[in-house]
Amino acid sequence: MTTTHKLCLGGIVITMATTCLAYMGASSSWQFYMTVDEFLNQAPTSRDYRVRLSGKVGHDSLRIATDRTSASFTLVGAKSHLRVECRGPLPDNLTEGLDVVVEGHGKNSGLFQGDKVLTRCASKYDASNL
Amino acid sequence: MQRSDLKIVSARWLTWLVTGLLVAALGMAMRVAPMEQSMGQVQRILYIHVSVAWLGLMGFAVMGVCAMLYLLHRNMAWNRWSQAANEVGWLCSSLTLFTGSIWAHAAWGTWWTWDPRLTTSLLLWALYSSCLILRGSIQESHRSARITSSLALLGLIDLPLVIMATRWFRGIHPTSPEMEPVMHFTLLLNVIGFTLFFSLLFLRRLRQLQTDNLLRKLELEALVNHPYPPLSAAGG
Amino acid sequence: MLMVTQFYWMVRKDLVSEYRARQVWPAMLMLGTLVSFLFSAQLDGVVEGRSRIVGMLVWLAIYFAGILAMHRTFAMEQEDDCWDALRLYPVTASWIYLAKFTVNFLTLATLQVVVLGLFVVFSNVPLLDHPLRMLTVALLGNVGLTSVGTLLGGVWTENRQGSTMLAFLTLPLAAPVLLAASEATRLVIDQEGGPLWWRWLSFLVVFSIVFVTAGIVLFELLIED
Amino acid sequence: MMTGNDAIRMTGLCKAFHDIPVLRHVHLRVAVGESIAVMGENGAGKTTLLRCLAGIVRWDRGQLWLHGKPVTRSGMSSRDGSRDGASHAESCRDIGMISHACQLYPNLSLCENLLFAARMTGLPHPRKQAHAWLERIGLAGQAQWLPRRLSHGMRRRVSIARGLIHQPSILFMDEPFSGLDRQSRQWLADLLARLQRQQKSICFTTHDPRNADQCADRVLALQNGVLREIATDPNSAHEASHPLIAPRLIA
Repeated sequence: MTTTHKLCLGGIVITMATTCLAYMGASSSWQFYMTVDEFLNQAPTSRDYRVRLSGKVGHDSLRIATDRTSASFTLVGAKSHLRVECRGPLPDNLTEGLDVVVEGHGKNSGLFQGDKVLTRCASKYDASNL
Repeated sequence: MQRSDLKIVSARWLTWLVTGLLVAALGMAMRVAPMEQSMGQVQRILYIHVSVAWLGLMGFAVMGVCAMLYLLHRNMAWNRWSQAANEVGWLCSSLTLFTGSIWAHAAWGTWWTWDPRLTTSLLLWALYSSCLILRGSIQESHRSARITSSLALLGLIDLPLVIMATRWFRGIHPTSPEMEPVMHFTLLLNVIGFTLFFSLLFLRRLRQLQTDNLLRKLELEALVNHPYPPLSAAGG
Repeated sequence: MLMVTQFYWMVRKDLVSEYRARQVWPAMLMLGTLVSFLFSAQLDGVVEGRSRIVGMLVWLAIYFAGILAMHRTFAMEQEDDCWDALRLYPVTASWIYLAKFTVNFLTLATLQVVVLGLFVVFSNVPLLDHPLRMLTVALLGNVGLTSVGTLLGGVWTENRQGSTMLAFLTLPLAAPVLLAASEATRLVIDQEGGPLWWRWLSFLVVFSIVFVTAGIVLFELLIED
Repeated sequence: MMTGNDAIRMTGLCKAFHDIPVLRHVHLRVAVGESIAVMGENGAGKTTLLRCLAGIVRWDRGQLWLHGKPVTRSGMSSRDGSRDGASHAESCRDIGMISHACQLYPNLSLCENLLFAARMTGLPHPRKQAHAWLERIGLAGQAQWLPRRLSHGMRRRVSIARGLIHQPSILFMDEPFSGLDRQSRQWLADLLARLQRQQKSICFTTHDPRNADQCADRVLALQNGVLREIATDPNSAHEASHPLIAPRLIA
């Protein structure tokens, strides 16, 4: 086998392996976050591990402590919603109706104990009216 | 490309032109483009972040292709191309991480998170750095070029992962959001401005490397003609 | 057929040499033991997130001691210029890579047994409650680290600061495998299965395939003089 | 000119280290059964020349034929990739290279070292071959010794046996005479003469003009990266395109 053949064959194997990895990543088991609905569809007993959850902060649900070290809100998905209690640093722009990602543990009681909130960028950049 | 072909790179008017374009583009990003509604002023970092990110990827692609050409032809000229791409690309990649981090702090409320695109970009930066260090750490030029090129080729695997990370994997990093037309135009202008500026930087660095090579060659020829310089010449 | 016998004798030659001179393994195991001691001692006060920390420390200990050993298998060839002779035999670089890979794999496996054993004893973490799972992670992590270490080890055969450079330059390439293996180890300790476990496992498999292939293909470029 | 009769034909070999040219357009022809000696100052590039010819080092420019068959640069990989691999393996069976180091694994016994070489070159009956060679170099009684127990001269003999075990038709030797006593030198000279009678082509480097005159048909000098003939055999006068003689190398 010549060097060129070997290089080509190696390239093919590596490309295939990488594609395979990308495909697996695209399937649901390998995600940066889960949606609220996906999380709640799991059996309650299997919810007790660390995940990131994505959803909207529900209207009239956000309560931020005065020293900004904790907050509680409802995380709203497409069909269901979940109560979240979060301790830890909060982003400055945390408001109601915003897309967020919460990192933390699920509790059997139906409460989600978060320790970090990331606000997500809007999917459309609008000019400010100011 | 020979050294003389790159003469235009050092023309002063070209430098002024490109720098002027870059300044205009940046000015547009700072002043003309409207402020974004939800993120405010900090969103303006987008124009720089996207431009350098694109150049960081481009730099690695250029480095990879030149590395492959070097390995095929064993011509040090290709290695100089790949080295210039490595240096400029590393700079862009570092700037991408830096500007992205600032933006993330304002927009997401964190400096860093292990989002797929962020992770793969960090890996790309690490690969850039490894190649850069490798170039310096091996003395023999062909040996150094060969080993660095192999690593650069290997690193090419990461490139599609960075590009497709937001499409293949679910993450927090935005995928080409919709924008106001003015914003779009500003972004386009910035991408063009940055691309021209860093291309000029790349070509100048390339020319510098070529000149350096030429100088060393001339020095060597002088050395071979007079293998043992007379002792008295040492003081002069 | 000749290639297989050549491969066998190359591996055997390295193992016999090591068995007689004991130049690499004692130093490597000593380093692994010391690092494990220190890490475990420091773990004593940690209560929360223990499994996560142990997962990483185990693999860090394996990585640093292992890289030392991998550099030595190549440096050994450099004594009395045997490396040149080896390259002149009618054997392709790919087979030299595979032979060195095998030797390094066995070396690292020994190290893993020692380090994992020490962590079980000193850190009170149930590493071996799922022996089969732990074995899978150890095996795949080993293949991943060895493929990268062997590939780059060929670069610094004669360099004196080779082992430092090697540890430094393999890190970007080995970082994914270290992270994946630590995460998988944590899952073994926490006795978690499910999609997360499979995701890290599949990542390790793909990583190993990619780098073993890269080693077979690129090794001749790296050792060419 | 008969090209088929040349064991080695090298045209325009160039090689630079650190961008410093070591070999500049070296032309070399060695006929089958011929023995040549290459002389030169320290650092003149003798070792590099041999390593290029043997295919361990990739040269920058030039072409090499061994027994009329083209050999690709470095023997291992090439631009077009069309004829490497096989050609490397074939030429490796033709080449014996004995470097200035002994190239013996310090932790394997003499017998094991020879066995390893025999097995790597794919010889039939490796054990028989190894013992036959130990017999031939007069170290059959020390077969189980580790190389470090031997004197330099004895180690040199083993390293020569290692390089010759697969019966190569072309032999490269880098400073084979250095550090040997008179008896060993004589033994080596006899061996070279015998090999030459078996139609092996030999190319060795040396510092000692007496060894060169004794064992070589032609003596070449490498100076400033250029190879010149200094003691020409009348039969191969066509090679004397550089009639320059460097007498101070002989003196």
